[in-house]
Amino acid sequence: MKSLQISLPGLELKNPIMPASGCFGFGREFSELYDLNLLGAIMIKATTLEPRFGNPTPRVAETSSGMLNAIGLQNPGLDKVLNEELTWLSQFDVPIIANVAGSLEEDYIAVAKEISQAPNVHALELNISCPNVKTGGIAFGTIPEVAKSLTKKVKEVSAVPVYVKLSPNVTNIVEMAKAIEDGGADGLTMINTLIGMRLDLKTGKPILANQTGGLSGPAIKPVAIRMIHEVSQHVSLPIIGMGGVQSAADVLEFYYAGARAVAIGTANFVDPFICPTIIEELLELMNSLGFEHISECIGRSWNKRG
Amino acid sequence: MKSLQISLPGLELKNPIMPASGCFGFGREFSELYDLNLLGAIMIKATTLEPRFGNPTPRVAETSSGMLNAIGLQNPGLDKVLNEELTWLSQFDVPIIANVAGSLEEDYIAVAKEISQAPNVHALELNISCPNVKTGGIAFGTIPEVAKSLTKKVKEVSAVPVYVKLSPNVTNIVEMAKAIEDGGADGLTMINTLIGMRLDLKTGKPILANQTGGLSGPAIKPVAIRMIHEVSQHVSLPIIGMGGVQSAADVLEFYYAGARAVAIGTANFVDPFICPTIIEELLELMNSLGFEHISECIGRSWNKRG
Amino acid sequence: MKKKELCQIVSQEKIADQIFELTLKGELACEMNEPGQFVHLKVSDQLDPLLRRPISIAAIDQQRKEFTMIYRADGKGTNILSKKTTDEIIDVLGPLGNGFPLAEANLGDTALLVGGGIGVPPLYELSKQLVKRGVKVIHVLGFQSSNVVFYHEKFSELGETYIATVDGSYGKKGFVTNVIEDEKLDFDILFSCGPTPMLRALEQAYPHKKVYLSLEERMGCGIGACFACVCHTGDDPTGYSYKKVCSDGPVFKAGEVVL
Amino acid sequence: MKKKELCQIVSQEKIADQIFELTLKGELACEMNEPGQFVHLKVSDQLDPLLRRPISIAAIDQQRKEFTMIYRADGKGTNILSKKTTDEIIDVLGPLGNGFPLAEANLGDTALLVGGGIGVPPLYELSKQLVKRGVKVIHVLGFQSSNVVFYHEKFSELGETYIATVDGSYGKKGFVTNVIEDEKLDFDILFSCGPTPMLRALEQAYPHKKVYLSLEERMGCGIGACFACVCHTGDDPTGYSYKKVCSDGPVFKAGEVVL
Ligand SMILES: Cc1cc2nc3c(=O)[nH]c(=O)nc-3n(C[C@H](O)[C@H](O)[C@H](O)COP(=O)(O)OP(=O)(O)OC[C@H]3O[C@@H](n4cnc5c(N)ncnc54)[C@H](O)[C@@H]3O)c2cc1C
Ligand SMILES: Cc1cc2nc3c(=O)[nH]c(=O)nc-3n(C[C@H](O)[C@H](O)[C@H](O)COP(=O)(O)OP(=O)(O)OC[C@H]3O[C@@H](n4cnc5c(N)ncnc54)[C@H](O)[C@@H]3O)c2cc1C
Ligand SMILES: Cc1cc2nc3c(=O)[nH]c(=O)nc-3n(C[C@H](O)[C@H](O)[C@H](O)COP(=O)(O)O)c2cc1C
Ligand SMILES: Cc1cc2nc3c(=O)[nH]c(=O)nc-3n(C[C@H](O)[C@H](O)[C@H](O)COP(=O)(O)O)c2cc1C
Ligand code: FES
Ligand code: FES
Repeated sequence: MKSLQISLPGLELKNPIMPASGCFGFGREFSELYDLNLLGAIMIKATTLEPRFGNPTPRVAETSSGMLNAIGLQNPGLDKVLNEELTWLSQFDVPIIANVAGSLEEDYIAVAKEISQAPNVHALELNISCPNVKTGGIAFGTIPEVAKSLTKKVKEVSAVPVYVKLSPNVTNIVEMAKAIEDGGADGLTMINTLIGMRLDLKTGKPILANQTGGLSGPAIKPVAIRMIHEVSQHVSLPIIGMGGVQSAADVLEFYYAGARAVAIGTANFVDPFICPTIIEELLELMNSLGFEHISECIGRSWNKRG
Repeated sequence: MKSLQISLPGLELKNPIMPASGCFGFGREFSELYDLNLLGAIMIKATTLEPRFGNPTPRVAETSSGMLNAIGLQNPGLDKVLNEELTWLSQFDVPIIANVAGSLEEDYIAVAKEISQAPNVHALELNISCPNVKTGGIAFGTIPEVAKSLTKKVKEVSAVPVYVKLSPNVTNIVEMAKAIEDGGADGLTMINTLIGMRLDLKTGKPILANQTGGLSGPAIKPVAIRMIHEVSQHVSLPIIGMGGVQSAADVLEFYYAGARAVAIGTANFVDPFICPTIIEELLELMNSLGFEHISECIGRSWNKRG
Repeated sequence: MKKKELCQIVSQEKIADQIFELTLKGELACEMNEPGQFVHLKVSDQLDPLLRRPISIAAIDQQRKEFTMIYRADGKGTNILSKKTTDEIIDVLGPLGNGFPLAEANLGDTALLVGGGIGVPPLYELSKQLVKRGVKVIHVLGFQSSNVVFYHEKFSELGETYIATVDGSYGKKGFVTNVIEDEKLDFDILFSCGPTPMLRALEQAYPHKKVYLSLEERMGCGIGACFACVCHTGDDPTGYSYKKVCSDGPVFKAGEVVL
Repeated sequence: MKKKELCQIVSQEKIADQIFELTLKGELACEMNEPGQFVHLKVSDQLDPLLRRPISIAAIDQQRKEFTMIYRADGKGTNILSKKTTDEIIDVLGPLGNGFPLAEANLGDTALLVGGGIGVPPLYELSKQLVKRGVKVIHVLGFQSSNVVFYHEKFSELGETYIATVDGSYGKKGFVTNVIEDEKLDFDILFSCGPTPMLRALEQAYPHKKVYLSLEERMGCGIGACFACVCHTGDDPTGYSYKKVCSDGPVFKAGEVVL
């Protein structure tokens, strides 16, 4: 399995496949289905300082080859995540990437400081791009200076490397990535969901109680690939790619675009066994294409080796 | 058929369904399949001052529930469009919306001035949002001040109402729409394609020769709905909606979001008879939902009537 | 235990307007121990429609390793499902959730089973198992109109059965609650599945009885991981406490969650 | 005339590794007058895969209103197609494009038909129609290896047939061009369909002969409206002149377009 090993700041991964934040809870449900030790890492659900109930239901709607969600960052709050979820997860030999969210800078800083000290948290993922929260939030993900300042402050308090999760809902993704690089981030994760909406044929009203939601799934994959392709050529930070991955072939497409690891979100709902399945198929696919190590695939769409 | 009649600036439409620019050429091919008089209007292919060959092939790639295109505004140039295409189209009793493109402000102005004088051109659609052209272009669609200035100048020379086509590849779509409203536009058309990319599994390289392309089709419908929903509540310009329409139900979803007419792009490739089919089915669907006139559907997602 | 299995269609039949009865074969059937659980079906191998569809288990035959569902072909996914025929394969995840608590009904008790529309199906397996345990069952089933009524006879074989239709075209005219009142039906325990207004009415009508309600909510994962299907709990001063319909439910004790 | 028709599958058979022969029934067959045209198939009722797939017409039987295609199950769409069985329905748009100009081959002429891989199929109907017109046909067909060779016998029934495989596992080892040279094949007119490098080699090898080549390009509409499939024309000082593979081609005279 050497051929799937890969390192990123803070993360020595036995393989590059990890469930994306919000699509795997804190792992409990999936642990009933398969051994979580198979995973490269786990991106846990967004954690906020205080518990949050999230948005009213319906919170999900289907779209062509995609889905909308407006969960609204429901989570049990920092204390419970630390004391119950992360403690429970410590039985597994899998690095945890803690997704940190908030409405104010102080919230992010407080959560980052504490959660980064949990022994099994190997990296943070700053969620500055959640489209489903009304207050604050959005500015962090769309204004380069704001993103940079937040990154800097979180870096100061974090005990582990900090990845920042980019929103695709911006005019210039490279500008955002550069600002975050300047802010001292250790890596990028991209992309979060596109903002979308569906209306009910009969009532004419939004299907989601929150009106808009985040679009994920295969529908957004070409947008993710294009953004990673562009960002990876302009910043030197390692990228964990995501957005519509459903197969080992999709994983390679993210690698070719410039990712160093790949997260899987929505596909966990379609097939709860998707992560271990893809890990297995990835090896076979690499073999059939003549790759000896997954790192050979990084940036193949633009680098000279390709 | 009264229940489908609708007016927009410059356009007295017998029904609100029209093929979207670039997906219908200048109508010749479709005229062999059905009577173009059935259509509410026709948005013809982007016209530039000089003839353009466009991008190298491959120019299209498929994605989940969508497609990428990088045609690169291939067109025979203003003179031929005027003398051959528009003249040919004048045999039909269908208002033409001329899609105007260019790299420089002067180009837009020159094309707009001349083409707006063609007797069957009832409106212009300023294509400031084509993602497939390297030079200029993109700034027009992403910087509010630039869009406003262009709109103003085109308005000064145009003999017919001017619609501006919005790019979804921006952080703040309402800001763009407002700038264009300030510039004096008569209407908006939205959305153009999202920027996307696909990589070939075997070579690792982009499938499109142009690398990136515009993502269209059902995959982008939730993005279009969300943007129209937002813009229609913040500007008073009429909106011609588009993005992923495949059925009469989709047409109503665009109406509910706030559109006053609906254009159909990619679906023409999937089913060349889609426009007349949807016109027919729209009437039935409206009946079954109890609508007497299509205008009752406008903005139902947010207006009080709904 | 939850499993994902490619199950083969034993039969699929239209049993009323847009209503289909689908029987699948799979090892999964042996894991189905509680009536009221559901399965999550992938109706297409392609990426559109993307998500699974939650459908209740309406009957279980563990000896034959078969289970039956009854569903309405309504939207895109269920319409695709309805076109599948014998021997085709469907990807099933299940059994999911917690069903009706059989043990709450004692030998000799009378159980009132109240179903509305496509909420009726899970009550069928429930009724069969209650009868087997020596519980007396009464069924009150509500439908829109005669053309969508199904399983009248099957329920009748198990116990007293009343049908109500909104337009009166079959059985009594009106809602299930009207029937219960008019017929002065008495019971020790009530189980129900159907539209939320109906569940709410039942909850309010019998505050002092044992009442169990099966809920519906739009779902993502179906296994408790995505927080799509949460509802507030009944007695919750903080406002943060929740239950997930998919993994804590779909069956809840009346009052446990806010309808 | 172009039509869109729901055609029924008469038969579908695997005839080599990943290679399928599909026969459909439809009125469309009566519109198919030129060998070398293609149809545009919708392989799924759903929105994914979205686009139609262009496939050449390999045989036409107007009396039975049937037509046959041969294709490789390669990507997503053709794999879905390959799973369909007799009596299923496929949405077909066609016939599209312009085929091989039969009239250019005179009675008694020798026509060389050169095919590569999945470029071979349209040559079969072409060959049949040439033979019917009293033209002598010689076939040179190239494949990767023995496991993907098809229709050797069928072509042999119509005329002299040489097979080349890249790995030499069937017929001659090498490319079709090697065979033509080695066998010193002479001809009055050459028709070819296959990978672009092969077409280019043929074009260059026979600058003074009548050569017709069938091209492939990624398509959107398939009817000439979207400009996805354009190529530059051969003699074009402006650089603006173009031909569309779907509606001006797919068959072009050598030199007409830039390969
Ligand atoms: C626990 C549970 C058990 C159910 N049991 C049955 C049953 O036995 N028989 C039956 O006919 N129906 C049942 N339903 C409802 C059934 O899931 C929906 O009718 C079905 O998902 C609609 O899918 P569609 O493809 O027809 O509609 P679409 O409109 O294409 O669905 C789009 C999306 O919305 C979701 N959705 C739409 N309507 C509902 C709904 N009412 N509830 C939940 N999700 C919905 C779909 O799952 C899908 O994700 C059950 C629902 C739940 C939650
Ligand atoms: C005029 C013409 C005639 C053809 N005739 C035949 C034939 O007789 N037999 C046969 O096996 N193949 C033929 N092809 C090639 C065939 O169209 C492709 O193999 C097929 O479209 C691939 O689809 P997929 O779903 O397997 O691949 P995917 O990778 O899923 O396809 C994705 C997209 O790319 C397009 N695409 C991929 N490869 C090609 C290609 N080589 N040419 C054009 N588009 C492509 C698809 O149409 C689709 O839009 C022909 C192509 C053209 C243009
Ligand atoms: C139901 C749901 C909940 C999500 N919650 C979070 C979250 O809490 N934090 C976050 O950063 N991203 C969240 N996301 C975004 C995903 O992590 C991921 O970036 C996105 O869905 C794209 O990947 P996919 O297409 O594989 O799902 C959520 C996505 C979904 C579908
Ligand atoms: C092949 C192709 C060519 C297009 N060319 C143009 C164009 O020339 N001018 C323009 O404004 N939009 C062009 N578009 C965008 C469409 O008009 C439309 O805005 C977009 O495709 C979304 O609608 P759809 O999802 O229905 O296709 C093109 C789209 C496609 C798919
Ligand atoms: S559907 Fe995901 S938690 Fe219930
Ligand atoms: S495929 Fe559209 S022009 Fe040829």
